[in-house]
Amino acid sequence: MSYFCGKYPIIERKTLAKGIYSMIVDAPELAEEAQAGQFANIGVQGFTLRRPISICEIDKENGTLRFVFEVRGKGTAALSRLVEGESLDILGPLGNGFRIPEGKKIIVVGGGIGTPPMLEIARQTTSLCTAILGFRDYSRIILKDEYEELCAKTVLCTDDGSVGIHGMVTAPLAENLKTGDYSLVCACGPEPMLKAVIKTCEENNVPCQVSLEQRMGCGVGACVVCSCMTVRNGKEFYSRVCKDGPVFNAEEVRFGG
Amino acid sequence: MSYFCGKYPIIERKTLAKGIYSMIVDAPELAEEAQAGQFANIGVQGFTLRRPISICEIDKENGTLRFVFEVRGKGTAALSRLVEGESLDILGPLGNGFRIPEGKKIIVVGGGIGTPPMLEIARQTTSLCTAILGFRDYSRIILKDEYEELCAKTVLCTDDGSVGIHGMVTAPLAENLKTGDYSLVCACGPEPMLKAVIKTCEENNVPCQVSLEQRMGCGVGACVVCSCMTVRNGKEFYSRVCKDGPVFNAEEVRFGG
Amino acid sequence: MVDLSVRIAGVEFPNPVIAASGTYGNGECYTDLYPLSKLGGISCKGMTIEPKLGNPPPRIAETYSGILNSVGLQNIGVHGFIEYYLPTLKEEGNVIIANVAGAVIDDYIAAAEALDETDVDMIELNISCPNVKQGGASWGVSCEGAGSVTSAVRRATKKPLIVKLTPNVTDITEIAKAVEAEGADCISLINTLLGMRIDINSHRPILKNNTGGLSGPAVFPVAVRMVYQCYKAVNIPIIGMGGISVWEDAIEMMLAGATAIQMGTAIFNDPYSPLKVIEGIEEYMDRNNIKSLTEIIGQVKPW
Amino acid sequence: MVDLSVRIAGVEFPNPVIAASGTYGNGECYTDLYPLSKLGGISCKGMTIEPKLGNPPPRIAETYSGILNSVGLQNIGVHGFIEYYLPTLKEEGNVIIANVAGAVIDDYIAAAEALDETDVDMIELNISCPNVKQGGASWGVSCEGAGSVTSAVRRATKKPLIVKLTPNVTDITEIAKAVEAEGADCISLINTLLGMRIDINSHRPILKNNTGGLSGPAVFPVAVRMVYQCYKAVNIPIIGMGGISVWEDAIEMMLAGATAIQMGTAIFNDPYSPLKVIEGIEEYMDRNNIKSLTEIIGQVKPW
Repeated sequence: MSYFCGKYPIIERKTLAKGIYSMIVDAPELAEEAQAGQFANIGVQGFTLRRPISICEIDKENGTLRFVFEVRGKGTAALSRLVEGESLDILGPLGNGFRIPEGKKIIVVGGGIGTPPMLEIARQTTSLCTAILGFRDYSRIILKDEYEELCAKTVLCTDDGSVGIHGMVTAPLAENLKTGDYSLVCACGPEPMLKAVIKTCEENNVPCQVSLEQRMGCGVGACVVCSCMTVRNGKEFYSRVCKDGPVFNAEEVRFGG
Repeated sequence: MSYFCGKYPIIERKTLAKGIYSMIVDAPELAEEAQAGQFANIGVQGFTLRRPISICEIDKENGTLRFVFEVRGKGTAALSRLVEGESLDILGPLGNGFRIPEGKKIIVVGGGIGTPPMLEIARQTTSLCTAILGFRDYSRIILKDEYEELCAKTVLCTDDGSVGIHGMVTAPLAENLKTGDYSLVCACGPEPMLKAVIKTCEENNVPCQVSLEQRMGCGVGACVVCSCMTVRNGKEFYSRVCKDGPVFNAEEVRFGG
Repeated sequence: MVDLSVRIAGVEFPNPVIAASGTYGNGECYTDLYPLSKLGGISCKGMTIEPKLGNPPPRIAETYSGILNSVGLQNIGVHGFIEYYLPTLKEEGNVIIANVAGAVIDDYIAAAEALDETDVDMIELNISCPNVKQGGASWGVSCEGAGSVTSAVRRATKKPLIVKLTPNVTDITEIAKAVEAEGADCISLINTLLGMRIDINSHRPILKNNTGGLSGPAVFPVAVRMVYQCYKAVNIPIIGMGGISVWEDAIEMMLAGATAIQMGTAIFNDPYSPLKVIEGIEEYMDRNNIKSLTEIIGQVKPW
Repeated sequence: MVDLSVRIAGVEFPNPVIAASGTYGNGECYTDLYPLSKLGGISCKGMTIEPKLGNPPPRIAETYSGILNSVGLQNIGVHGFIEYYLPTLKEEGNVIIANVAGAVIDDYIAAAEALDETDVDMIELNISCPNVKQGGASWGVSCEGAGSVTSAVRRATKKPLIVKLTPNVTDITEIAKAVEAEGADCISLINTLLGMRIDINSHRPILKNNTGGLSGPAVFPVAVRMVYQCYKAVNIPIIGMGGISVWEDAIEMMLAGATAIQMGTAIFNDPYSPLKVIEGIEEYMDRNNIKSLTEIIGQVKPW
């Protein structure tokens, strides 16, 4: 695994929902190296810090990467205004991705803007994959068609019940896990969702990998700002989300540390 | 005289020489107010300070202003990359322009990037106007055709003699002033040139108005940073180039103050 | 309808946005764009008892997200201010703050006395100007200096007294406490950070004064920190300034502890920025159902 | 052919660009892009005698042309550094600087002693970290504190000793003179300016530590001014840092008095920026017929 730093042309830009954008860049060497769950640290003209954005799809054949991101502030707003033909200033692929067992059934759980990084897992596992996706309401739903096309099963949940199951992703997750068919859960989303997913997995004795978020600096492990509390061999210490993560085994993560 | 602040579309952009650009903006209310010798303080995305740029031409009929400026740093470089259809963020017109007597013969003297502000005087006085223009060498010559078309006489000087008179503008200036035909000299250019022009005018007893430059802040007289030493009634004090100038009567200016 | 007014030392500001001293002249320069009455107040160009020539140019240099200036208190003197500017200011503006500087304590006293019977609403004591050899920041960097000027001026005038503090100190709360103890009604901070730029071609400092005061968005986080520290240290109100350019900055500064804010450098970039900030504050209050700014002043919740 | 090398306390740097402590790990993070040997040196992640957990996250906030950080010296301890990182650093890098911090003087002494017999080329004494409650900047804000740490470490090691100064003081030249008097071979400055940002929606400081250190282009003019002042005040060489992001900044810093420079925050934005700076310096020297950097160090001509 190695990473690169450079400008890569945007070959497709789409608006997926209000304030959520999809961009595909032509970046063959990055696509070659990238793994599901990794991210890129993307530079924005006029801003000191790069913006960490997870990789949504990796097309090694066509040499492209897809990013789906939400506008959260002035930096991502500036990013979102870039158009086809312009370039993304990418440092990546970075971090550790998901470790997916071969030939076993898995569940991917995505909440809101945590759904994009799970799509590449779905692409790689297809019929072995069940997707459980949570959104605030119908207007925030993204990537539904892609998941439904790729996965054996796709379950939608909304906080307000406007589409799919009314409520958190944990109810359908528990229900599916009870079948005993699944050997792994991979999850990305807001902290309360991750906590609930981890609890549900523990209750069902199924391993879980989670992708975490934290305010980030360098993106490559040098500055040690994007820390999250982890525990290994009974010892608590701060890991780096960018370098030791963003994907962690659930049992290593201590939220609120 | 009042000024405005807003974004005005660029309707024509041209490169006049290496690093020297001409832009015409559609700004009817500014054109209505503007006078020869005034300037605009132009905002540049990403830079704290606006860039003061003199007005080159005022077309009240078509409601346009023309600016000609040289790239001197990163700010003016960014400005120069704006294209037709984009806008200039203009605060202006600002300052005091030249005071041109009606129906009398005058000489305008411009040195290098000091030539553009004199063009509007030439436009207004045409056959009463003699232009003496100095440039470093042939590659830096700008606006020659416009001056030659407008003025009764246009004299070119270059530092290296590659075009026109070899040397400073002062020799042809002195020669013309000796005729006794001229009632005013207006000048803009580098300080050594201005000093020499003023001296020549004094020797020939012809009034002179000069347009000065200084690192500028607000552009409207509030911050008092763009000072130049002036004298009135025997008393020395700092005047504001932006508000009290940029055009001063030569006898009031103390260079190097 | 939200109430944007704030009150400092008995003086009511219709809104908390004040033009910072030295960046807005004496209110006469921006009237082509909008009336002075739109602003909560104006802190006038720093004045001394006698007229002052100021420093030689260049007096300004651009920096990343900021500027350096070295004007050096060029002004027409307190009496000139009272005669030429104050009548119009009172007529057209809201709260009028006279910013006063001096080389020796007697200068401050004389200026304060001259202003005492005038129509100015408040006096802002500038003990933090980094660009003059005598006086200015030399008063502001020690508790003794800051306290003694404050004490002397306090006795010279009944006007509400703001003391403007320099950030170029090890512990600004010590200075804040010293001027509070000597009778300051309010502190304003931060004045500029001392900085320098050098022309790499001429090898000359860009400012003729060699060094100058750094202002603009670059210094904003330092200003927020100092306002936060001072809010915990003193009981008098604080006017926060230093790099505020958008309404979010103003809210942040008020959360840190500022009752009102001053804007300066941002105005050079966008003369309308104070009005945009006022509008932004109003919308923020509306959105968050905040009736009075007292609900947010100093209300940061530290971890 | 220009000579980019500089010499500090007998240590030769092949070029004057050093990665700043805390921004480049221990040299292992950027080797995918270019070898460590391209840099003149590296100041390693600040280390303490015992491993240190650091502060809770969030530890970073963006500001105008800068960032705040509040890492709080998370590190694996001096012995971990020596065992895990130093061998590779020595093999792959040029000048290796161990940045050392502590809560009490004995911590500094123990760390310096542990490093004394190792392969590190220099020790940089961090008496300016704003993000730890004990030690750190509390040493750096007084002449007594700075002098006493320097004196103690001086006796504990024969390694060339750099002392890294905090800008959060009234007069940095006093601190510089104090550490020079106690045997520092070099001073490096500036560490970060203490700052704060507040989330206007949650009313919480963005940093869990409430305050943090400001770095990046925003602070550059303050850094230039302080290097300029210190160059006039002391006779030991200066490593200049604080917001350098392009080669022009590096030249400016050297004109102000820096023999070498450190880059940090700029690397987060563009990991190649140190190499671009080295290249820019080389071209500047070439263009201006400068054979050695000694021709520009401290050569600003004040007005």
